[in-house]
Amino acid sequence: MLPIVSITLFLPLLGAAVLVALPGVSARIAHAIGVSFSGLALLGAFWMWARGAGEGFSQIEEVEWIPSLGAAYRVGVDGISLPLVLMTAILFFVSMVFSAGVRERARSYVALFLLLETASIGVFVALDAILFYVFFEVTLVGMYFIIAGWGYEDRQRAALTFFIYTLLGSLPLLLAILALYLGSDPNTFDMRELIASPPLTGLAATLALIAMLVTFFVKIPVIPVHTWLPAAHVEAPTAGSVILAGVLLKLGTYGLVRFALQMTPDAFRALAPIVAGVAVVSALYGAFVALAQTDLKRMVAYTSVNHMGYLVLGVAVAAAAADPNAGVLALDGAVLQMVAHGFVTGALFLLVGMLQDRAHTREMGDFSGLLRIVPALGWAFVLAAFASLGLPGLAHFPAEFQIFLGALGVYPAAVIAVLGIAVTAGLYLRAIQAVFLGEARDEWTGLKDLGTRELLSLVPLLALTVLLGVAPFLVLDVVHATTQGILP
Amino acid sequence: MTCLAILGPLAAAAAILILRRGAAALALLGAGVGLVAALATLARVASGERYSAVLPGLPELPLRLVAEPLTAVLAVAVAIASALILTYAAGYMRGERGGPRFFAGMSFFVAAMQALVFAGDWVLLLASWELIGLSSYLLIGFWYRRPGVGSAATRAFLYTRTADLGLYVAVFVLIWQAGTSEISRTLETGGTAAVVAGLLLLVAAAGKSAQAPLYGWLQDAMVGPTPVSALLHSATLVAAGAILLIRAFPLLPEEALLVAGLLGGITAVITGVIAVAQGDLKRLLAASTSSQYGLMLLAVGAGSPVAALFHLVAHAAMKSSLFLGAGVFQSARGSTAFGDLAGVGRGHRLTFAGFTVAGLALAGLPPLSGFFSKDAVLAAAFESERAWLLVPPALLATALTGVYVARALRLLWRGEGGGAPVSGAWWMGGGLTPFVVLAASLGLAGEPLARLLGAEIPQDLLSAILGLAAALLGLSFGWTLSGGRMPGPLLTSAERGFRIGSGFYGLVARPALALAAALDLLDRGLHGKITTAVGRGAPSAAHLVDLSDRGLHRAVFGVGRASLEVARATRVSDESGIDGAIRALVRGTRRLGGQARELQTGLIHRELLIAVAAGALVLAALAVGAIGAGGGL
Amino acid sequence: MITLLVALIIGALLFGIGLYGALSQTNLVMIMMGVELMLGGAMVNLVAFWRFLHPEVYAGQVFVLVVMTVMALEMAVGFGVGTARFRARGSVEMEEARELKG
Amino acid sequence: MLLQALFAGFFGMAAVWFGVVVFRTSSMVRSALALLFSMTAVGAMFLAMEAEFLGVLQIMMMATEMAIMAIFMVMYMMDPGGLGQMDMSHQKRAAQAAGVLGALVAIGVALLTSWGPAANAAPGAAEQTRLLGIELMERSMLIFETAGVTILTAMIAATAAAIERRRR
Amino acid sequence: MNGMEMDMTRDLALLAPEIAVLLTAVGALILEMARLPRVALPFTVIGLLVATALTFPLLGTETMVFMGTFRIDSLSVWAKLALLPATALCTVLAYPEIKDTDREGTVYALFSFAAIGALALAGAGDLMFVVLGVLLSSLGSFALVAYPRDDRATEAAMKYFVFGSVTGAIMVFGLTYWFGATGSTLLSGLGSLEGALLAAAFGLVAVLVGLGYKAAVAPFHFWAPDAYDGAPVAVAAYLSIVPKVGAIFALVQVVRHLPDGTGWPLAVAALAVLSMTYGNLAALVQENVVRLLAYSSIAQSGYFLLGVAAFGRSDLAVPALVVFAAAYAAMNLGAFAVVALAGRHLRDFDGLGRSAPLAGAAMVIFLISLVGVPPLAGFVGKFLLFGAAIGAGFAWLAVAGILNSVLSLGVYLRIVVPMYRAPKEAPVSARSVAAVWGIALFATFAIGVAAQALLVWVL
Repeated sequence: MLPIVSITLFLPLLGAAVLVALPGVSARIAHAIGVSFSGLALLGAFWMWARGAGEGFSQIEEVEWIPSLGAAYRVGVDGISLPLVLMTAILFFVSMVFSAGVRERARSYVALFLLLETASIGVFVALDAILFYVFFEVTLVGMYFIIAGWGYEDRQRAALTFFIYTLLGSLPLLLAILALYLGSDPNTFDMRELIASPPLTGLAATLALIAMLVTFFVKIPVIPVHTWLPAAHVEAPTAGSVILAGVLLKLGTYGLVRFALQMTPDAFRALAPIVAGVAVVSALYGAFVALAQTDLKRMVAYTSVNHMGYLVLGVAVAAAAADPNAGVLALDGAVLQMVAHGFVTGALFLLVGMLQDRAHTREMGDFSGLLRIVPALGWAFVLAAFASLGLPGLAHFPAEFQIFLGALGVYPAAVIAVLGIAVTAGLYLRAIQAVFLGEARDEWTGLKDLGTRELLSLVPLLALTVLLGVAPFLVLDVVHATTQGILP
Repeated sequence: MTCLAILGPLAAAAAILILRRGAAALALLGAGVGLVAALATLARVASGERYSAVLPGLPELPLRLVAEPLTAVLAVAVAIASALILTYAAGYMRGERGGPRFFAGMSFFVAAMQALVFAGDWVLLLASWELIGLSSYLLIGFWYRRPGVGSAATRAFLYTRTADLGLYVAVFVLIWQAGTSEISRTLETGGTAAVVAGLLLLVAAAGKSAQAPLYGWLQDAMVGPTPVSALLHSATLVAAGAILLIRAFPLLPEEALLVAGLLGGITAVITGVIAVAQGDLKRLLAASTSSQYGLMLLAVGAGSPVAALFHLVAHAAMKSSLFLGAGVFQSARGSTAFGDLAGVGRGHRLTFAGFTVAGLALAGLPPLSGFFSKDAVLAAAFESERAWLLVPPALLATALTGVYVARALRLLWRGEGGGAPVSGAWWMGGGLTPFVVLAASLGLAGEPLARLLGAEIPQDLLSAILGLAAALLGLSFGWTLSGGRMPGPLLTSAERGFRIGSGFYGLVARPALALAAALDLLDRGLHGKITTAVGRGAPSAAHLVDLSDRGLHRAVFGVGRASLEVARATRVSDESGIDGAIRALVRGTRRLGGQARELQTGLIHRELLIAVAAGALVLAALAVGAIGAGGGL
Repeated sequence: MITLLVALIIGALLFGIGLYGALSQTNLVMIMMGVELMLGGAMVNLVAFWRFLHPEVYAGQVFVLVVMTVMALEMAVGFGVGTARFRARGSVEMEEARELKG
Repeated sequence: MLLQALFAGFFGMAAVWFGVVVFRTSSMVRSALALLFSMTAVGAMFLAMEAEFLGVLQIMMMATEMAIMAIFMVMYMMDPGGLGQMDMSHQKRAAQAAGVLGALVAIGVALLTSWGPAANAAPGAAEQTRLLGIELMERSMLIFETAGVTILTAMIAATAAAIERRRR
Repeated sequence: MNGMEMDMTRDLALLAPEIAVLLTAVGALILEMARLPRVALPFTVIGLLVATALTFPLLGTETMVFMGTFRIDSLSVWAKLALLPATALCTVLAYPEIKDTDREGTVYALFSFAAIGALALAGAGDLMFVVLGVLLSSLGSFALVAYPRDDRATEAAMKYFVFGSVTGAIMVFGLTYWFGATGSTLLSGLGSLEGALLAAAFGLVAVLVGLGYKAAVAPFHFWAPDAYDGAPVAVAAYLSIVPKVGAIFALVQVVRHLPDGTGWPLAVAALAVLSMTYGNLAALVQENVVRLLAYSSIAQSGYFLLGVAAFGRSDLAVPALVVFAAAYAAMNLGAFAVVALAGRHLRDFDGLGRSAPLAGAAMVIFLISLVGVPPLAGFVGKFLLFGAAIGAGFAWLAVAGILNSVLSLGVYLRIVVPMYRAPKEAPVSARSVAAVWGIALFATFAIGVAAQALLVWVL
């Protein structure tokens, strides 16, 4: 049996090592290496997908690490992590393709992205709490340098805010992991063990849960600890934003499911009303703040807060549900929402980046009537925007439908979050109207439509968005098999 | 086979987008396939067959298609309307740019509508419900470069989507109550859940069917191409609302029916008045649509979904004819304002004849279809337990229909004839003529329809007589009424479409404003004022309405602006509040650091003293601990 | 027993005086004298503990020897450092050693 | 027994008194002499407490040590006879407080602790020295060796610090 | 007498590493006297490495020598394994600064002598070893600090001396009470302090003062910033590592036998919080990188104390201390080595990341390892320390530690951020300095990744 998980995990790192080992390669070759290694990782992810996941963890690969401490190199997937791994590989591949235009210090850029890819996939496949934490932190370092090195005007500050915020946020997780470790008998960092028999009870579990919530809420982000997000997004380079929104936010939500939900289920059940409340507020708040933005990138960034709010609501519902049907439903929706948000928001950030590359502005008010001048870009934006506002047939709808449906079964009051759907519709339509409809101004008549490289990076995401919307069962069948087993 | 009704148009849309040529032909082909499939389905269903298909969807919530009499009839109606309108559009769109986009959109629209019709579960229904919203957005915004088009499309989508939240929540409630998403099984729900779900469905239907107070978007939507309007009004977007209520009828409890009836009645009258006052043919037709759907809701409220269905089908034919005719006039004169259309009927006599037949059918003259369908609605109202509530608005709406139809006919006939030759007239005629024939003859379909559905179409002599009388009265009044003869304030208000509460904000703002106005009056402390206000009678009341309307307008804008302000404020708090707190924290920490550093004076004796003092402190603490512990000293 | 307590009190007093000196004197040499006194106090304690409590434990005596070593060696190195300081600065006043701080 | 206490007390008081004198005179040389007397008194106390070997050693060591100290004092202060009358102290109050507190705490601990029964007799001087020798050669050998290394280090360190630096 | 001989042979064999260090120191002195200073450095390095190598056979040994006065256990063995290579690297680091001065060999000898002091502390089984260890490592350090013999160095040395001798005297005085109360100078006899809690507390405070001074634990740390600042960078690096680890391990050896009734865990915990917080706060406003690292090392002492406080209640405590000691030695030494390369002032770091990319990257790694970012050495060490603290019931202590990690991030970023500003001319790099940070970098990674192997050995 080929250790395909580990191969997929470390292929990008190998690519980064190759880049580091080859000083003075040209930008073109660096990008070629980046694309090919992330492409290989993508193939690996497809292979993993083809092998599939059952109810529990499968495709386990394990090497002893610190037997005396119960820590080991353990990787594997289940129905929750497998789609995320595939999504991560796709997003990184697409980002590498799109980034092929970067000329400035291309070698380090590609190397950092590849490092980031390994770390991101690592978080999703890690089955050892320490390993998880290590990958979790390494993503932070990679992203920090990407923002600080290739971002826009105020990148230093944004990168630092991001770094401090999330590092500050991730330390409590370490505490929680320690608590879980010390609570388990025999002491182990094996996440399968910790999940199979949650080690903590009572106050200890609640405290550990709170620590985890702090960490994951910062990462997700949920109000009021989301303020790093817009700054980081606005200043990050386009591909950085894609990864940040598409993958890094999912580390938080994935952790929320994997750790908070699965390792402290009873405490989570007790706190679920609060979490659900915060999630609803977050969703609505994100939507309203997004509505007030005039900068396209900030707007998209804030809609992430909105979508993540739904997602957290789904997890909270899953934690609280007395009726397993409702819980499974909401959890299915939450996992699907992770994948959907990756593709859709990735596409949106790519589009905004493409627009900025051409016009050097992101202000809605500076544009008008671009649909005629750059129709491909325009229609792609319309499609992605409608996906983001939750239109049926596109990726977000099934996810949000399941979340809301589950929520209504458990917290009828939470259904107020549905209002967010109307608000996001409003803000996207406003943006489309301002930027793409109407008569074009003269200054934009010279803009070029999408080039091959841009299409190559964009079309897969849009196609997946449609595919996921039309046939959500492709992913949900995998997810469902696992979630059914998670919730009693 | 049934699936082809959906897949045909859908495949056409896809093919058009891929091939980007032969758009009209492909669209027609798709519509034709869809029509054949729908007819075949109807035939099978008529022979007593019932069947359904289960498609993979969400876990535990599979998608279902069902073929039963109601869906088959609706599907045929949609298929016929769409086929004919597409035929017409082949002519109408000749010479327009963006044909592929148009025909792809239309085909997709039809496919989504057929999916909605055949939907056997709430998820598919909700999905297609939203997709027809998307299609209408794209089609209304077809001429997106023209000023105002973008905002009209946005408005249409936003209004309907906001109302759709009702459907979302209703669906959630129903699924939880029934434990399944299968529509037929959820309809057995009862109790509070049914009331809640029913009212929420009503909200969604009111949004799509442009019922009060959510009708404002429909008239704006007239900026789209005429075939779009025709499709929208006859068989797809607007019809969806009524179809939803017809299909969900078994669920609706008394309370919901009452509200539906009331809502329908009020809408029918208000939008009827609006139609009378319009200065634009297409806007008149739009208002009329709201009014007619109001009648359908009224019929549902009266307990007769069959009557509503009958009127829906008939209305599809009538309204399509009218729109298509209006499209021909528009092509001739380049405008739809009555001022520009004066006498256009003389130039296009055939079209005008068709228009007239359809118009009179709408007004309810026998033996045209509208007479029978409207009679069914009226009879249902009469038979209803709430007749006293439902009959007056129904009659009034009937009369108003007569008024605006007659007025429109007169305005189109009177004046100089002529106009530019219309290109693609053959195609347009080809689409229009069958509609007119249908509009004239569909009255015959009532009986078979009822038989198919296993229900009875309400018939009542009294209602027929009263209805006919009202229609004739209206027609004669309308023919004599010219633009300026309506009471002034009423006219202007109506022309503006009674914007009172036409926004959904109005739902909130209106009662608040009424209360404010009342308090204002009291505040002035003059009973006399109230009495004079009463005494001045109707004109002043109309004036008052107008005044309050202006205030309301401002209030609506105020609420909008306020919500934007709130949004802006959250943004400010976002940027300064939390980040600011963090920054303050950092500053405070640094200050602490400075203080810590000051301990390090560089004077070793002071530092030693601190160390010794600290040692003493630790000792004191330990000693207290030791003594407290009571151990041996 | 009385002698033990007397000796311990003497040791404590020597320690206190030495501590006072170490903290109050500005001159390196005087501070060193204070340290000597503190260590002297320690020796008195050690001898008293050895004699009156654990006369069989000769480690106590060794401890006294160690303390004597400490005294002598600190003195020696202290003078070494003092000499270096004196060469560099011309004084071994602690008050003049305030360049490094913060 | 009482006699022993009296002797120890007497020499102890002498040690304390000379200790006080160390910081009372304004001459460093006098301070050094006072310290010498104080340390000698401590040595005498050892003798009174029947630790003959330690007592003699203490007196001898202190004599040499103080001689060295006096030399350095002359070198640093150029103050052979206490001519300068300058105040050489700072933070006196705090230091006094610390000193008094330190002494009081130590006395308090000494008085409050129950030390257990006192041993009445100690071995004779010769026996003591022999036993100390055995202790040094057995159990405390490593300690003793470490002390030796420390002495070596101190010699090197002191020279390294004191000798003037030259470029090679 | 024959049995005694045998015993002595065994004991001396177990002390082979210490003897090797002693011989190295003496050899370096002799080479100096023989006017062969150039040979002194390689000789010292090789000698220290030989001593390290001699330690490996002792791994896993748990015993005492010389009738319980000295312990051979995981602490003392790992102290050798971590501190002897660190000392060797310090001598290499010192080389560019002191070559061509007189008495080069003396410096290496003093490094080695003081290291013996630290080792004596780490294995102390007797009160006198605590006293002598502090003295031995201090005496050498005083001379090392004073070595440049300029105004600043002598001021630093004088303050260091005063602080050390006074706190040392306090410690000795306090320890006499322990002898009185237990009738033994062995640390293993401290268990009988149960009945004399006041005397126990008095002695404990004295030990905390004395060892706290040696380990630069706030508030007994005051000498440290000044001494580091006035001394050569290599000496500062040495002071921040070798005596500190020795003193911390000595504290463990002391509290190992102390009855809980004395309240030592709480006292140590309180000092830990104070030290962490004070060190990080004061470091936050430093402009001088050496002082900044001095304060940071005060903070790191606080982390060490976490492990001490957890001792006896968590099985993780000893592994945590050992791993953190090794990690701390590697990363701190590396950071000081880069300081030796770049300069002592914060502005010397402007653009370092661009002008000397490798050294700059190494500095970033060292600093984020000090913060505790995985998978670097500092992370593993802190992680284990927090685990030990939580396991011992000091969750609040771990929380304080984590909050302080955040604070320390601010401290270290003050160095990192200017490093990636506009580049300036590259600093002149000595090969020996590069070797030091290179090895430290390797160790920082290796300990992070292979901490596991380390732990297997420790446990």
